[in-house]
Amino acid sequence: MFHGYLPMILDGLGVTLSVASVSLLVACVFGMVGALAKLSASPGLRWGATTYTTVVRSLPDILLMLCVFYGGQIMLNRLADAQGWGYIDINPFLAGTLTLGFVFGAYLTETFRGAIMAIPRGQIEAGHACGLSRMQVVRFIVLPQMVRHAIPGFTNNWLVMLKATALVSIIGLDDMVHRAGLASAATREPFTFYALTGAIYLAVTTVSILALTALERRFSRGVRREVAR
Amino acid sequence: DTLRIGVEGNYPPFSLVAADGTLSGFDIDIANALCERMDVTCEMVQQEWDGMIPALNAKKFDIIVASMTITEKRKEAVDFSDPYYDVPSRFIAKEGAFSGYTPEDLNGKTIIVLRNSPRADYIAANYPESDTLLVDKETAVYLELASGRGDIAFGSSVVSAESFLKTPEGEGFAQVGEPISLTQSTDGGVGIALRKGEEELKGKINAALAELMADGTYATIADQYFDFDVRPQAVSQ
Amino acid sequence: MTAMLTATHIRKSFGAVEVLKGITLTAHKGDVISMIGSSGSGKSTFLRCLNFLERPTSGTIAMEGVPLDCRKDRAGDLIVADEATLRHYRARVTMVFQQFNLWSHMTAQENVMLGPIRVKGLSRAEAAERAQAYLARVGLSHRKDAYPGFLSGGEQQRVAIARALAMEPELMLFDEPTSALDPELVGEVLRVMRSLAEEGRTMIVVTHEMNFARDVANKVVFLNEGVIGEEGSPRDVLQNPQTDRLRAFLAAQAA
Amino acid sequence: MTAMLTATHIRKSFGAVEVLKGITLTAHKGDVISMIGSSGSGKSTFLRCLNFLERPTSGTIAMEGVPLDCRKDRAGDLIVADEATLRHYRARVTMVFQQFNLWSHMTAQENVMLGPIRVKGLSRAEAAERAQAYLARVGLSHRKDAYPGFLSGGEQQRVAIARALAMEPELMLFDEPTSALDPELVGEVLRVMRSLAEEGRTMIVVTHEMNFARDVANKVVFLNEGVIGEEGSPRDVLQNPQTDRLRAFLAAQAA
Amino acid sequence: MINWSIIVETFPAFLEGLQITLILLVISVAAGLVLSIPLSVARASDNLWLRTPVWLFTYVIRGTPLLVQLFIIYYGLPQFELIRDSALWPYLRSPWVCAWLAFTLNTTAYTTEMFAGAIRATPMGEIEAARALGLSRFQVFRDVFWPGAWRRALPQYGNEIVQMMHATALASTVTIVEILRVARDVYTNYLVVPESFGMAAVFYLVLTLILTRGFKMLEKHYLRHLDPAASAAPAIPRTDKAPANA
Ligand SMILES: Nc1ncnc2c1ncn2[C@@H]1O[C@H](COP(=O)(O)OP(=O)(O)OP(=O)(O)O)[C@@H](O)[C@H]1O
Ligand SMILES: Nc1ncnc2c1ncn2[C@@H]1O[C@H](COP(=O)(O)OP(=O)(O)OP(=O)(O)O)[C@@H](O)[C@H]1O
Ligand SMILES: [Mg+2]
Ligand SMILES: [Mg+2]
Repeated sequence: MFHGYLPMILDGLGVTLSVASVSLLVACVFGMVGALAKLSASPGLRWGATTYTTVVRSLPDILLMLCVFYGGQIMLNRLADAQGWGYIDINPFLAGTLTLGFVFGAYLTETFRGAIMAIPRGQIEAGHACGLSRMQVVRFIVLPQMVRHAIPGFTNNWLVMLKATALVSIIGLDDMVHRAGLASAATREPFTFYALTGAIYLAVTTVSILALTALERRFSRGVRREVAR
Repeated sequence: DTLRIGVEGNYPPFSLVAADGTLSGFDIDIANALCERMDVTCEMVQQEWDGMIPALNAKKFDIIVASMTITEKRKEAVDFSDPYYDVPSRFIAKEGAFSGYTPEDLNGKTIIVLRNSPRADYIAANYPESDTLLVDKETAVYLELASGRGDIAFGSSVVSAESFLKTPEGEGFAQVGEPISLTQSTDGGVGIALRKGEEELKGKINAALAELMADGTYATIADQYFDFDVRPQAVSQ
Repeated sequence: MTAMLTATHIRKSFGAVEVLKGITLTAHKGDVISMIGSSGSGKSTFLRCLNFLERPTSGTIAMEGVPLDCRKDRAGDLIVADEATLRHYRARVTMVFQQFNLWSHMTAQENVMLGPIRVKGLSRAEAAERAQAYLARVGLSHRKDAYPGFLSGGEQQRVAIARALAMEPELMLFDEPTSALDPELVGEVLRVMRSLAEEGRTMIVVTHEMNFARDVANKVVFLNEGVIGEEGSPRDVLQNPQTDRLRAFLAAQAA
Repeated sequence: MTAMLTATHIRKSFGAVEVLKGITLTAHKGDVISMIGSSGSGKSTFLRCLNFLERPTSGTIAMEGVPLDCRKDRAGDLIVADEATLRHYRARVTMVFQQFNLWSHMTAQENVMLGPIRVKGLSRAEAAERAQAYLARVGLSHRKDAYPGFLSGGEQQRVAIARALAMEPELMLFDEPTSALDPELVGEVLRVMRSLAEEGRTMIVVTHEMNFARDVANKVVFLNEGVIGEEGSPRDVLQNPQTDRLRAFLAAQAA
Repeated sequence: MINWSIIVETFPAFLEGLQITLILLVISVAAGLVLSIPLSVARASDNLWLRTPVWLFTYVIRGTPLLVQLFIIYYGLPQFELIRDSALWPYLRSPWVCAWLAFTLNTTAYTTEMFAGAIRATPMGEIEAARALGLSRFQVFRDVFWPGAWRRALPQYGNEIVQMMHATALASTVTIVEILRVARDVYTNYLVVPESFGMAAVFYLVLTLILTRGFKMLEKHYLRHLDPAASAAPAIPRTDKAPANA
């Protein structure tokens, strides 16, 4: 049915999933830094973070990817030439994940900021009042509670990002969609391969939703559920 | 020292990806033969046609072996080796749909052609009264023709013959008229592209190419794919 | 009698508004000091300054005669010079809040254990043992595995007290510990606090519970518009107010 | 005296539970009938059946002697045979709800105008004029451009009454119109209802306001577990209850 | 730094691209809006047979990338002779129709869920009040039900339109020369980033700002029932709450 191209597509799923998960990590870093910057006392940091989120959210993902992919590499090359470092390669994987991470970091910034703000200020003060250090307060009080508040937004962003990985095929990353394209060209059955790709995405989405729901339940221990508003 | 080679994979029989993911085709074989001759290890980097030159200049790879025709416009951005093959272009359409291919014949028809290519420039220059459907890859030219999105395609005579007319989808389609050589406007055919100013590498490549042609390696490879001469005119004359 | 904590000339401004206008207060070992005063008089602000949750604008704070080494932050407020000193100090002077501020993702016992483990360096086992002891102390052994969301207000406040106790502090600060509670839950918390006082613990308690101030405190401080209006034994201050302000305040409380 | 509305043998079951067990009630022109009864006795259900917001399981409803033409729906409940008849009937018998149910995206005046425009076919200008008149009637002229979200509960309920009045109905149904209001807002709504009664409007009012029932109604109906327990003049029913049930109910209301 | 001559030369192309982007956006969003109204009613209905197919539709569309949907329609459908021979083919062969179809399906799915959520949040009392006055089913829908749901969904809907505008960039993959395609061509021809992708970014940024502004104004209009200023009136003097600790 798939003319032997199934293993190749499934292999592409591996690429897609690794792009998605590495991007997610990158996005979490950008998002966390962004959220902390937005909540910081420094006007400069706040302005920077606001510009970052506004600009990123005002542009199509695919345009941002092309900008980072081409523009980023050219800038890096210039920098490398000037510094005499020689050639530094951004391979498509790195470029794809950095771009996706950069883009979705902006969305996660908002999610994380909201999640941090949802933690009652008093609980943080109580931590300080006990003599916990700043880091300890973040680690033992802010982060664990933030996770719970962040999960709904996080789930959304993950699903959107998972789908956005389809765009990395455009910057030449050899993901599922790219391979579906090659297979359709070789077999002249585009429908078969794109539909297969769509079905795989749907399956991954479904699994993600189930897993994240379970995760949310786990982090909601100790929370009294509000019955009907 | 590794030489990273940008290849495409969507241009049978010059380059294509098999079900197991391996690359094959004339370009690939030539690239491998070159590496062997130059005694360097090679790494093939697959890149969409659309971003081929940008990626070269972004140093994502060092040379392009992807059936890239030498044109004046491209020479502003990159350097080229000597040509390593040259095949004419040709119109293809439903059998019997067109008797000729003069601008009058194609007036008001939709011509499918690869975007940002010498063929696209040729059509733009010579067929101003026709509509064009510009697609991203050469294989898409024939996909679109088969699906009926255009009336007539203008593609590589070899690619259309090998990868389309011989397949079931190509049934009922035929080449229209004579092969059209773009050699004049293209500086002798298809070359290997390098970043500007890498004269040393260019020299090595040209030397290796000449050797391949001289010692018969080139012919051995070409015979696997073609039953006619694809050597560039400059060489064959 | 050793002076446990001495706060001298504490001032605090928020922007242009000076909320504390130079307050000096000494707590000796075993003192139970009750702070009263109308809303907005600066009681919470003063208590928060004692714990450095609020940075005083000026003044000094000394523990057992040793002043805390402070420097000015960018806004010109005082900050403890060195993070470790601050943490050490806060472990000796713990605070119980009006809104309990329990960590909602931890069980009662985990709430009590966190400080001892992270600040005092106890092992989990030691901390668990200690937590259980203090939870028993406030009568909540049976609720140790409950999350705060499932505890009544009174229970939550008692867990918060156990959390503070588990630091084995030298001084405890209470900011209106019962005023967020439904009337029927106030009693259980006051009972616990009363028993702490009887144990001889040193406490500073901001409260509107006049009975507590009268019966339990050995000193009452009346704060008025950022300065100490009157202070002295409960008997002197509460039964024999000298100023109209305090008289009016007491009359309003009685109503 | 003409019988304005006659409801005969109204029964209503929800699944296996029979909530109304055959209720017969006649409202004559000018009647103010007050329905009382403990929670769950079926008062709201009965009122909603009168307006066909709930489909009665059996029974008949007649306006001025003419029974409404009904058929059975798939669940076996009664439904007015023809949509136009139902709409016409509902315009004659309007309802005021406990929760006001104003349309939150329309101003007070727009709320009052919608029915006359859509059901009575008035022009916008006529409807606006009428709306202003009825808003004045309930004392809310000055609030006509306010959205419900910014009206107090009492004001909202008065707008809801104006909305019902603007249909110029022959009979008005009120389902506990004051019980969602803060105590201090109840008076203003009751005052409006009292003046409507004095105008001679026909009303059926479910209420827990015993004063209203006693002073304003000319007939009180006590509903008990889906049947009419007692009915008669307020004097008879309220001052001289015949059954233990009603005595107990009245005692509970007085407490 | 910036080569202005390239910008001058390519600006007309960008303007044409802008026009295409806008046309794509308008036709997709308009069709999506029309379709999603009835679909959202079905999605929010109590009837399992109405609800489930719509759920399945939105689940599948929302669970797969738009790019893949676009490729299935554009490259995939012509695979079938049946379709190539059908009466629809003259339409489906146009990249425009394909892009329009994919975008419409996409925005319909998202909008449907959004509206269904707003419908579920409808206070039932408002509906009953309308019925109790004798309004017909259609009148209830038009005057009470839909206006309420629309207002609740409006802020989210604004986001959806912006997202959709960004999504039109994918049309560049199926030969449509909208803003991004123009940028990609400029890049291929001149190999400059600021004048190509940078320029496109400026266009999208401005479009986004205009759309966001526009929706802010719409919200101001439609959500004035939430705006205290709109209801400003002689306030009734309220008795002040007694001090908490008195
Ligand atoms: N972070 C702050 N920024 C600005 N002003 C503040 C801040 N915190 C407190 N204030 C002001 O300082 C004054 C004293 O507040 P404080 O909370 O100390 O009063 P209080 O005596 O505890 O009153 P209450 O009995 O209501 O708790 C008040 O006028 C308050 O508005
Ligand atoms: N839609 C429904 N489905 C099932 N049961 C219902 C429904 N509506 C009402 N009931 C039941 O019918 C009974 C009577 O309800 P109804 O609301 O008429 O009482 P009521 O006299 O108005 O009470 P209250 O004074 O609390 O408003 C109750 O037991 C209620 O639970
Ligand atoms: Mg206070
Ligand atoms: Mg009721």
